[in-house]
Amino acid sequence: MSDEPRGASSDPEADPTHPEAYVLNMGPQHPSMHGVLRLKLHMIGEEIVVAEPVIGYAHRAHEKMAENRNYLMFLPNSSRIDYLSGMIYNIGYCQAVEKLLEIEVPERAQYIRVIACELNRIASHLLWIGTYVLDIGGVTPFLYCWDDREQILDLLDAITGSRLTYSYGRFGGVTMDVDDAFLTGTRTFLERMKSRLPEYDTLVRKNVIFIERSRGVGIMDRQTCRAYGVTGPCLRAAGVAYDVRKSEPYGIYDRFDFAVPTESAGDCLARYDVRIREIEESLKIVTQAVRDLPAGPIMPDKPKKKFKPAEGASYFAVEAARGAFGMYLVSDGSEVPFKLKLRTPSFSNLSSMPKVLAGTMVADTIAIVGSLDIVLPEIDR
Amino acid sequence: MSPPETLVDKLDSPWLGVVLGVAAVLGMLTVNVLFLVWLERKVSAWIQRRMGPTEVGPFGLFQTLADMLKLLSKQLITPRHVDKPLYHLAPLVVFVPVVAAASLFPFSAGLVLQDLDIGLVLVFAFGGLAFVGIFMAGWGSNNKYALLGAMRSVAQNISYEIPLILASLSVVLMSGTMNLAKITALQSERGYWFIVLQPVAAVIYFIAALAETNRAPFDIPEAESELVAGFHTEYSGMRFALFFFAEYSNVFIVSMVATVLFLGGWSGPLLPGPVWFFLKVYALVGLTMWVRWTFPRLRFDQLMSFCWVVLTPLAILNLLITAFVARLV
Amino acid sequence: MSTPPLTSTDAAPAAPVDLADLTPLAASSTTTDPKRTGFHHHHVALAPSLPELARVFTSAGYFLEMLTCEDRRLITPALPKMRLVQTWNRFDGPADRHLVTCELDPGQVAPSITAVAPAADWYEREVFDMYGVRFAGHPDLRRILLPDDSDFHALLKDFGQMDRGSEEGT
Amino acid sequence: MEEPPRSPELVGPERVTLGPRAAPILQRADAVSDEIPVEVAPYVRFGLLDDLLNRARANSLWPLTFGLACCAIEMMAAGASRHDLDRFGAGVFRPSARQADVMIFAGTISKKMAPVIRQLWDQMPSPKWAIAMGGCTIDGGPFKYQNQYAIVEGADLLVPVDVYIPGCPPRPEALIAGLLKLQEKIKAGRRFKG
Repeated sequence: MSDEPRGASSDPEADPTHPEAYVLNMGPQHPSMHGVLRLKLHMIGEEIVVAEPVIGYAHRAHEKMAENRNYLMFLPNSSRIDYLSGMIYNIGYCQAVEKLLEIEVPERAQYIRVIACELNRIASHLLWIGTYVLDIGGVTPFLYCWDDREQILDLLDAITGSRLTYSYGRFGGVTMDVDDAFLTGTRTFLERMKSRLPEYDTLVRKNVIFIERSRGVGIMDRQTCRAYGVTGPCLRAAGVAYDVRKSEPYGIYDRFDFAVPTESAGDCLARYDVRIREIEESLKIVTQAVRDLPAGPIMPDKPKKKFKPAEGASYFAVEAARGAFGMYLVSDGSEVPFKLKLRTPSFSNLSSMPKVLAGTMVADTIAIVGSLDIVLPEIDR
Repeated sequence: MSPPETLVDKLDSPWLGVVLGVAAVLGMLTVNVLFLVWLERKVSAWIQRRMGPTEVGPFGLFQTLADMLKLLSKQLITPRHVDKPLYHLAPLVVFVPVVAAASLFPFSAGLVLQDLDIGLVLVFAFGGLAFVGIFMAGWGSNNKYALLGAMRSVAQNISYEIPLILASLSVVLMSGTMNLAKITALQSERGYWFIVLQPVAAVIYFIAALAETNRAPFDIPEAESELVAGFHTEYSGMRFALFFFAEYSNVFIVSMVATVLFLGGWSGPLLPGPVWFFLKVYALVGLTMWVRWTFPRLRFDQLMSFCWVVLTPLAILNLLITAFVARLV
Repeated sequence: MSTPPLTSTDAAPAAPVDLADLTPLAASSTTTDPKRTGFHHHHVALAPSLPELARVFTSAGYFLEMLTCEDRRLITPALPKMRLVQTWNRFDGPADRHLVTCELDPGQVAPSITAVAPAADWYEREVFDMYGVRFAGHPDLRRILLPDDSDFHALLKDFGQMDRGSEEGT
Repeated sequence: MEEPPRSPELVGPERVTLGPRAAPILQRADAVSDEIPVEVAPYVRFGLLDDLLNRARANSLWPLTFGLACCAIEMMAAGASRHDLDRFGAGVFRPSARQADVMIFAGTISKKMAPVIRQLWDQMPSPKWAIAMGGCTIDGGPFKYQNQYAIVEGADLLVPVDVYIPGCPPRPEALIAGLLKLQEKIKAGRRFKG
């Protein structure tokens, strides 16, 4: 036997306030840390005393790049901030710049943008369902979700040429028009998705183990959400009907009939329910948008060539799949942004974790972090 | 009833018999594990609308053979901070009881390596020994994930052993013997399987067996999304393969026990005994796979309370009723 | 339009924050056109009043949406300034975004608002990481995105000038 | 019936007609012969066992469960139902580096992450391989700029890379193609010993 002592007493990183706790480093390489999150867990047995997220392992200097490239050159970056709902980020950045430059967007392009964004939102939520169930140990639903997600990616691939990191928006419109094949494909997908939701209900939502693992786990109430600036499905699961699409409608979202689903429990199960219902709402929006899609151009007749906004600061928020995504854009009157702050939802959502995770067990930690739907490059930027 | 002549009795030298027998069991287990892993990948692929291995051999049948050859030729890393004796010994301690337990089963009338009157007890005893190995692996690895996995494994297996054995005892009470061959023969004689009289015990046994073999939804000792790879996180190459081997063989063994206790072992019409035996075993293994690829994982405390609050009292109740009825009849 | 089933747990005030509470704390307050800028109000504050401002916002049911910094030292070389930027918004009702800016001298320590708004914890760490602005009273002011042993503050204008968006790229 | 003689550009199934600028390149390609020169031909061949092992290794490439950014999603897509890496024996994603054979760099490598990656690589048992998936792991990709402070410009600055897959992110098909390329490479007997 080796003489080396094990456990708490030998740990140099042990927390002074909990000397009996030992430190478990989860990540940056860990199957359920969604990329490169690192959780430093101080634990007693299986119970977590202090949880400290360590981020920055996917920091890619988006904001520095924005300050050194002109407005158009930052466009491809936008969808790489959060590659799971990249379309929303990409279109959102275009809308922010359009607002700054007061560019009018043709009607048809507005509708296409909504269709693309909402399809992307469904894809993102589907991926979340898969990874969340995977985090609590169920493998098969993961693959079912990916199968449905592939259908969306095919559609978006057809109009953007990319499966993940779209650069579809342009200041003033979109790059490519949608054709009949896309619209037919979208209608087919809408039908398919509607028939798939009951299947998820039987496979996942009615499963006793799933309910046991999710109900009452990781409760984030309204106060916690407000204190940490938590937005998106996590906030709506706590009973707050906050959705940027409703509170400050951008684009043409005020024309569509959709609800903001909320649940009151604020636990992982509520977050699951909210996302499932958001998929339904997005399906509704896409149905309406496809129905009302007008004919016409997809770019202004005379698109601007130089982008030089006037001096001043502006803020533009969109509802991304994970919550409110804001861009604080400061112009000094030149072609290059003076400052672009990306207010990404997961950054705030994750910052509530030290409070929520304390006192849970390891398995719950995984479930709770999974239920937030974090994307690390979006947090680290 | 005189015990049927066993394989060992037929040979002149008992030692030669034992060696040959162990070699035969080892060979059977190896082929079985290779096949089971392939089957698992195919079954999971079928459930998940994939294809599974297709490229190596017909239907990808040699895929696991390739995996094994690769693992055989991998570097064996011994991390610096491990407890070397424990670390090196653990895979063997997990592996050997599996082979020993497998040698006790009657694959058909007379086709049994060691026909012992305490066969059932020995099977469970060997099964219990494996957890010593798992704990050695977790402790010896000097890795927190491994240690957590090992602690979970020991707690879980000791707990679930109780309903497992209680459920088996119900059958023993009915048959009056712990000899695996005799239990099978008895069902064959009476013309019905014990699952007919003991459905509750069969279900308890199956659930507890899932937990004993660390299969989903009870796979918390190596819960991938929580503990990376659990107790074998630090093991590479062939040592890891031994754990893998033991895990799949354990699934096979508990299915064999269930076949003997509840499904009448080799008995069945028309087809020869071994065919029936393996058909039943594979049906049960298939069931465990189906469960694994459908359900999420339980949390540790839920797992324990399920055992102590639901399974164990139910098993005790079932045993009491069985004893009472057996006394009356 | 269908109304969502709102099951709010606390009786948060739906009324916007009382501007009369804010104006004494800010050096200047202006109302801006949200259609153009995205803010409804802009407050210029002095550093010492930041925690009190944050308290007014949080007690009015607002949340800290974002906190960042601007390096304005090169804009006015004669009077170099760092500018702290906060935006506050509310969950209920239409958006009511307040922009709070605060000019700091280079090297000046700002008061932390973490005690009032826990969301500021990570944002202040990020500002420290990227701009080197220190916050007094922050419980754990360490780098957050860059490695702990970094010797630079990445978003300062005089650090790591890249090509200024030349058409050729690199 | 005898086929008409074809122009050299059309020989072989995958060769297409190229413009005049490609002519020198083609000439050079033709000059490379398949025959092994006498002086490097081995005297004793342990071919059979070696081939068998290499074949086994090539068909059982277990990747490390390890994603860095965008490309990780496409890596997962390659493992999911439609593309199914498991067909090629590479669907067994191992969460522990000790049990993995190939490290697929899927995403941008930040400087904060680099020491971790190096440690993971050292934890993997030999023989091991690395696939650089996507622009970021080839040379920094879209995040490569003068004075870029945050990322490591290329996975090959950290570990020896066997196969590079371009794309941002590469499609799952591209990852599969890269994996097959790696299999070819392993079967050809070359491997990283370390």
